[in-house]
Amino acid sequence: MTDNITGRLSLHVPEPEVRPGGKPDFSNVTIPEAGSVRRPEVDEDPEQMRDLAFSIIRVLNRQGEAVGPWAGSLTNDELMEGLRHMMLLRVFDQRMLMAQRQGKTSFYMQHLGEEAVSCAFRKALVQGDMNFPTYRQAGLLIAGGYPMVDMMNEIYSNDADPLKGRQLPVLYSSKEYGFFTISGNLATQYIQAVGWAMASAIKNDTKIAAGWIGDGATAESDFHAALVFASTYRAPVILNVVNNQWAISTFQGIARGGSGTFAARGLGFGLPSLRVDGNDYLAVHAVAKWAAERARRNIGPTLIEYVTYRVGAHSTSDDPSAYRPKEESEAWPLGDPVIRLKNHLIQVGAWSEERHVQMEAEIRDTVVAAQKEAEKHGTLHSGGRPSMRDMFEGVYAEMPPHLKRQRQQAGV
Amino acid sequence: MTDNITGRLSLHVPEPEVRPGGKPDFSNVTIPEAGSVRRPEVDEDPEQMRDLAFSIIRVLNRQGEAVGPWAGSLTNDELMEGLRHMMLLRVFDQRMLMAQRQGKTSFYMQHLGEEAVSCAFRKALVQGDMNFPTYRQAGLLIAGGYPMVDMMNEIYSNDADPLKGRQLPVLYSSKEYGFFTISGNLATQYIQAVGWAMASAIKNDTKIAAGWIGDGATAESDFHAALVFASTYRAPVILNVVNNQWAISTFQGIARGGSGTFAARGLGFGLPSLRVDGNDYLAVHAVAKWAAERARRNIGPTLIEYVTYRVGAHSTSDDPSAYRPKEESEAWPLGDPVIRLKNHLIQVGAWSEERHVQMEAEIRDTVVAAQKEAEKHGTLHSGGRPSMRDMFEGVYAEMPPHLKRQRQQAGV
Amino acid sequence: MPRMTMIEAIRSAMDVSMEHDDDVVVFGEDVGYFGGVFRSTQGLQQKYGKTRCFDVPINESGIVGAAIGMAAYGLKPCVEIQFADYMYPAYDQLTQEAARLRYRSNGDFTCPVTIRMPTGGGIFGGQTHSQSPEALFTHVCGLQVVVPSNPYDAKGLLIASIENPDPVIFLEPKRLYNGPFDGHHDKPVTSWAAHPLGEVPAEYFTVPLGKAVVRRPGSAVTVLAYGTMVHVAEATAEETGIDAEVIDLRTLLPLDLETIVASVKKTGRCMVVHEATLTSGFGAELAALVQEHCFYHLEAPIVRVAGWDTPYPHAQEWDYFPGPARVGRALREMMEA
Amino acid sequence: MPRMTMIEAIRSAMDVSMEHDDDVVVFGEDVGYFGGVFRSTQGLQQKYGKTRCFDVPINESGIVGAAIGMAAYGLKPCVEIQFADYMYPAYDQLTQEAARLRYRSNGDFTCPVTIRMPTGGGIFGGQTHSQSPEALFTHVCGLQVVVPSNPYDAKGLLIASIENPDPVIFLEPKRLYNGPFDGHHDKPVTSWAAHPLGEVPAEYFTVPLGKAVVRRPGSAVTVLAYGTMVHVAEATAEETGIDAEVIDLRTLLPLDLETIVASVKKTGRCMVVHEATLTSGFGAELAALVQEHCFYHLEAPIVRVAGWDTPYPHAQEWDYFPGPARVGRALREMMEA
Ligand SMILES: Cc1ncc(C[n+]2csc(CCOP(=O)(O)OP(=O)(O)O)c2C)c(N)n1
Ligand SMILES: Cc1ncc(C[n+]2csc(CCOP(=O)(O)OP(=O)(O)O)c2C)c(N)n1
Ligand SMILES: [Mg+2]
Ligand SMILES: [Mg+2]
Repeated sequence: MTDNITGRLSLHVPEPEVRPGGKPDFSNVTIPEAGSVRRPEVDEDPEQMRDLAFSIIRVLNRQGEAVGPWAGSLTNDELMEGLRHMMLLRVFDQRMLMAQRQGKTSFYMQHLGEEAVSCAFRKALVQGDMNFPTYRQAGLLIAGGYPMVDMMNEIYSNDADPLKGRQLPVLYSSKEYGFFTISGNLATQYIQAVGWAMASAIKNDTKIAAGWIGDGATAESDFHAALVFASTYRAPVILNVVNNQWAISTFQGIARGGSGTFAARGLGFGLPSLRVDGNDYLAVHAVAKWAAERARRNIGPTLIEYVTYRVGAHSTSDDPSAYRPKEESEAWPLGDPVIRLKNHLIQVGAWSEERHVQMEAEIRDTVVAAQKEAEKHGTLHSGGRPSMRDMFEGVYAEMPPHLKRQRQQAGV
Repeated sequence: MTDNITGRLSLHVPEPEVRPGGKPDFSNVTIPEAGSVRRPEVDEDPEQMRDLAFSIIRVLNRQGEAVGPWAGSLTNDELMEGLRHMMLLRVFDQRMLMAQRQGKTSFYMQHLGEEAVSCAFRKALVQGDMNFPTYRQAGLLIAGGYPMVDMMNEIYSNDADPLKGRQLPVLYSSKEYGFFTISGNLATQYIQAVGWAMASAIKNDTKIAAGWIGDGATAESDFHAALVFASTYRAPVILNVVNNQWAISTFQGIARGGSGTFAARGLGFGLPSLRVDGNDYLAVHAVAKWAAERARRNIGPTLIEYVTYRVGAHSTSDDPSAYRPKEESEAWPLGDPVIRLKNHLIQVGAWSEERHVQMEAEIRDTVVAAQKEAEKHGTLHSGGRPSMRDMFEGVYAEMPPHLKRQRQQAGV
Repeated sequence: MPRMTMIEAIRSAMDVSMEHDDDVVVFGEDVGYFGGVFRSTQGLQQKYGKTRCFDVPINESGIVGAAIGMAAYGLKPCVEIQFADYMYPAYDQLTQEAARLRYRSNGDFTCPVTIRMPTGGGIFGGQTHSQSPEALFTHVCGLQVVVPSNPYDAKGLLIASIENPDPVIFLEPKRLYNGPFDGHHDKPVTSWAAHPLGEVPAEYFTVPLGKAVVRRPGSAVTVLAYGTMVHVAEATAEETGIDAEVIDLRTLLPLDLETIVASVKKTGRCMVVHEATLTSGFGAELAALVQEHCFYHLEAPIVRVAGWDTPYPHAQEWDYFPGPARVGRALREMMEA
Repeated sequence: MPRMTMIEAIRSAMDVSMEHDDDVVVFGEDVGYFGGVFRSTQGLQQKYGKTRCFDVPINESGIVGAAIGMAAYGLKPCVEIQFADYMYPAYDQLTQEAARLRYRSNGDFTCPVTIRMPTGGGIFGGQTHSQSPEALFTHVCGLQVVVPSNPYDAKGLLIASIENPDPVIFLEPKRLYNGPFDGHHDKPVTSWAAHPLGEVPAEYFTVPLGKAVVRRPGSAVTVLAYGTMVHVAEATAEETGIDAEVIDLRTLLPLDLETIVASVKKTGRCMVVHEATLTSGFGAELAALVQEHCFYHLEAPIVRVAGWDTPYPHAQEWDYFPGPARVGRALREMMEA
């Protein structure tokens, strides 16, 4: 507490512990031991779970063992599949980053360090459920089996782009794969997810929805709209907050303010609010499954904060060395999600270094093959591209006269 | 918890306990005994005060005694003045309601049952502080000594209206009296209050701000903006929520959802969040003073929920008998603020029934005199009125050419 | 045929739509048990249940955002914004989300949402209960903008809007709710009972979007109007004796340019009237289009009579409102030009 | 005189304003330590401290709402919305609050806030990093709308905006930040270093709001433009050999009608060009005004060349952008009319 000795007010402006040139310091981040956080029943009174908003649910310990009440939600085969998804996403990111640098597209956003969140979450949902993602959850598509080549076509805005070149790279859309069309505007989709879930409840359906938002975007007002509506109508929705510590150059303290955690935001709405180790594939899955069960049993919404770290730049337009120490990601105390899951699988005897190296090679080949396939259809500035006609289509179901006039004027 | 036996979802839509025809029932409202809620130090850690968001701070007990740690913030003389303010406001409301019925103005909004909130709050602020009120805090003006005749001039939109007929009745403005121009749009001013307070802190000033919002309007997104900014910059602001149980025809459960109280909304931001008996002049003042001290000592913002009841209609356009039992206000367990303060003053020997009757008459005369004075300047449809020229002024500091052209066209 | 006020016609439109299609849901502030502050949804909750007609938290962005999510699921929400003046918090959801879903997703997700809002002045509502924000929607591709001027159209257009596969902004001139209002605020109030367009079929019918209608044929000048101003224009034509052709646009986006151009080519003169603030109002677009398409037929400049470029004041309501006196003066001046 | 890019000029405007007046504060998303995603505020926090230049939570309504409160207190906030496409959540605060304080309170409270936002396309930003929403502001009385087209004006106009006692929407054509762009996206990028308007005084100076300027005198046709389109218009005039008079409006609200009318009366022809979507764009208001004031001087219909009525697409950026080819074709057609 800042007390006011002079009798004069002053403005408090939060600052991160360190800036470029300083030594990374996460000593203020309290990391509870894996397995130490209890697992309430899904229908327990949320008022009795407030502690979960201030701790971190973790399953994998330092030895790579899965421990505690949240362990055991997945088989080893499922975990191996999960490892594969994360590795696919990572290689996909590398290739697309490079493609952007080569001028094959205008823009890209990567997931480095956060792969577990969307990949593990997806496995807690079923066909028919709907995600309302931000730009940093491509793992939902990859773990959901969406064709990678279509993702690339979208990124290249080529003539096979399912979105006809209309959207910025990475703003995918696929109803079939439960992936709502991504908006460039932050937070708008959080309340849409709640509306979708309400509709499912109105129709006495069984499907549930999941909203996604970043730590920075929780400050947006639609975050509030979503929590109010979800709380009032007990919508079957999972409200995910991916706290990767940064919002472009702004550290999470600016959005979080005086609340200890982002999960705490749910407490004022009577929502179960859980914090989970976002770099622990097993923990993410277990918590997502718990929340999905709550939603599907019509008990109500859940808020989940994934504690993770954005290792890469915000986007290809960003250079983080201007605002945070370069070595900060290495100091991040929750480690790397791929390595942690790999070590666990080795620890339980289901995996080995050799098989891992093999899989790395195989994945590289898969991604490169998809890329070759996509590039056959062209890249942003060369080869096939969506037409000017495509630009005029789809504003409405039926093209109104004024647009027809304009299309004619444009000569297409 | 609604469990899902059929495996099918269903939508939960909250409903008030009773509707017209039913018997009023407030048995679900837990009213703690007066004096029973502790009073923490203003610089205590907010995390240690969470209980205050789920209780109700009360000072006046059934016997009219002032009890407990929140008692004693005002002298008897100050309390007598407070009684007078509340009675003034009540008579003012009666006269203006009648004036509206007589066609002297278009619209009016009363405070019946909620007088203590704004009247007592105002006495915790000092000259230079700034309120950002809604339409139901005229007590801030009355307790602040603003000329009643000017309020009436505004309501009548007559030629002495300080706002030149531009604003709807009751949307007053007075910088001098620390009363920010009221917006017709809900919640917008909550974040403006925070901005004002931040400015005071930026300038190392000593002034503080207060934001005002209704239970229903807490659902608006600007409520979130205000809490985020207040929490992050520890702005010297008091964030008031007047929970009068209704938002036009909508009961508070629709805005509140699954959180037990509106005060709880502050918990997710790490703000001290207090609930207070809004019909208890002493309790309102004590809590407001506590929060004002916190702000002025640069410790940070406070959220206060005033638990009260809107006894009258929402506005002169509303008829509450269509959506709630007529007798509900009588069943309201926190009583009437005027009677409770009167009883207290009688109990401590500072007041009597006779003096009260005398004061009633005196206040009536005062208000009627002001009304006569105001009506000399005209009422909405008769007598003096602001001119068409006034309509064109004040859009900008300097009238731009296109407006001059329009004014000319209008022939004024 | 039954006679209806505009409120009754709007209510009836929602009623038959809900009857006709289980996917139609209705919600908004005070819309459920109470039936709306203008009573437009009265009885719907009782008839269709709490999960198809309900109250919401006061959050316009939430209302529209939730409606978009529901529409993406497959419902057809018809929501109410209590006053058009309160749509601003929802402006992002309306213009960047509802209007964009189809385009953004190449038709994978669509947004059949209808957003009703009472609009316009004439009830001493001051700055925040009187606005006409149509031009803030007509600039947004992906939206459709409808303004009925009478009970018959209100019902038929609202049903068509709810059925429409894309988002529709449905602006209801609140001064017309209980009677046709021609701007003579000092004359006795008339009711819809006596007006031919107060006759409204009880059953399901539609009035197509995108089609204007000539309300009063004439040869001297074309007056383009919508909502309340249709009645002002008609009355002014009668009172001035100027043989104006009054066109009720009904849908502003997409616009029925054909009907407009045919009329202006015939009359050689064009006036646009609206209640909204002049600058960058929808009248600007109309004037721009008319001069573009009828340049060689125009005998005089196109004149716009509109709300002044000030907020809608309380006391000076009738100074602000472009009533028959102002429209009449402008018409006479135009005929002299 | 120093040479500046438009970014440098904007930064310099804030710098000298903060130097000159302690009440000027600057904030926005990523604006503090980092200096803004376009680097417009780089160095200001270091120079003036954390309480005069700081980062904010990502909430545009909060940014503008807080700025309004600060302005009511007596400060002069100059805030950044990261992209104009993200101003929509703040639209209520901008149009119903900032624009209304003075009027509502009869001058008791005022709102000297400047809201900067990068606008326009040309950087492959897709639907949500390319918009030109000026017409959504020009319809709102109480606001002023400024769009500079070069570093000199950007600095002078921004200082004038910060000084101005009423709210100013300051739209920065982002494609001009680092060089004058004439729409020839396939030609090498040029820098401001070689452009006469890249010369900008280091010190405090203002360019008055509400004054347009003739960028290229001509006699055949008047072209009304602002922002990036000024350069497109100039280039097209040269390339087509059509002697167009190119007017850079600089301020859209209030508009310098006098300069426009004088030019059109001289040339007898008028074209309006803008990047924003055609329907209900600011070009509509310009066309409406020009035909109203110059009707008897016009030899041909006023033509608008603008962005299509579609969202700003990613891949088809140069199909959407009204570049020299489209403007040139329209100019030639117009001269034949
Ligand atoms: C309404 C809106 N405001 C601002 C932006 C610009 N913007 C894009 S991403 C971003 C940071 C978001 O940070 P966070 O929510 O933490 O997500 P992350 O990028 O870390 O995944 C900002 C400010 C935007 N897209 N939309
Ligand atoms: C943005 C906005 N939406 C809707 C309204 C219409 N409206 C006026 S008052 C009101 C109810 C407010 O209830 P509450 O906040 O509880 O305040 P109370 O009237 O009880 O004091 C509503 C919905 C408005 N004024 N502004
Ligand atoms: Mg982040
Ligand atoms: Mg209330």
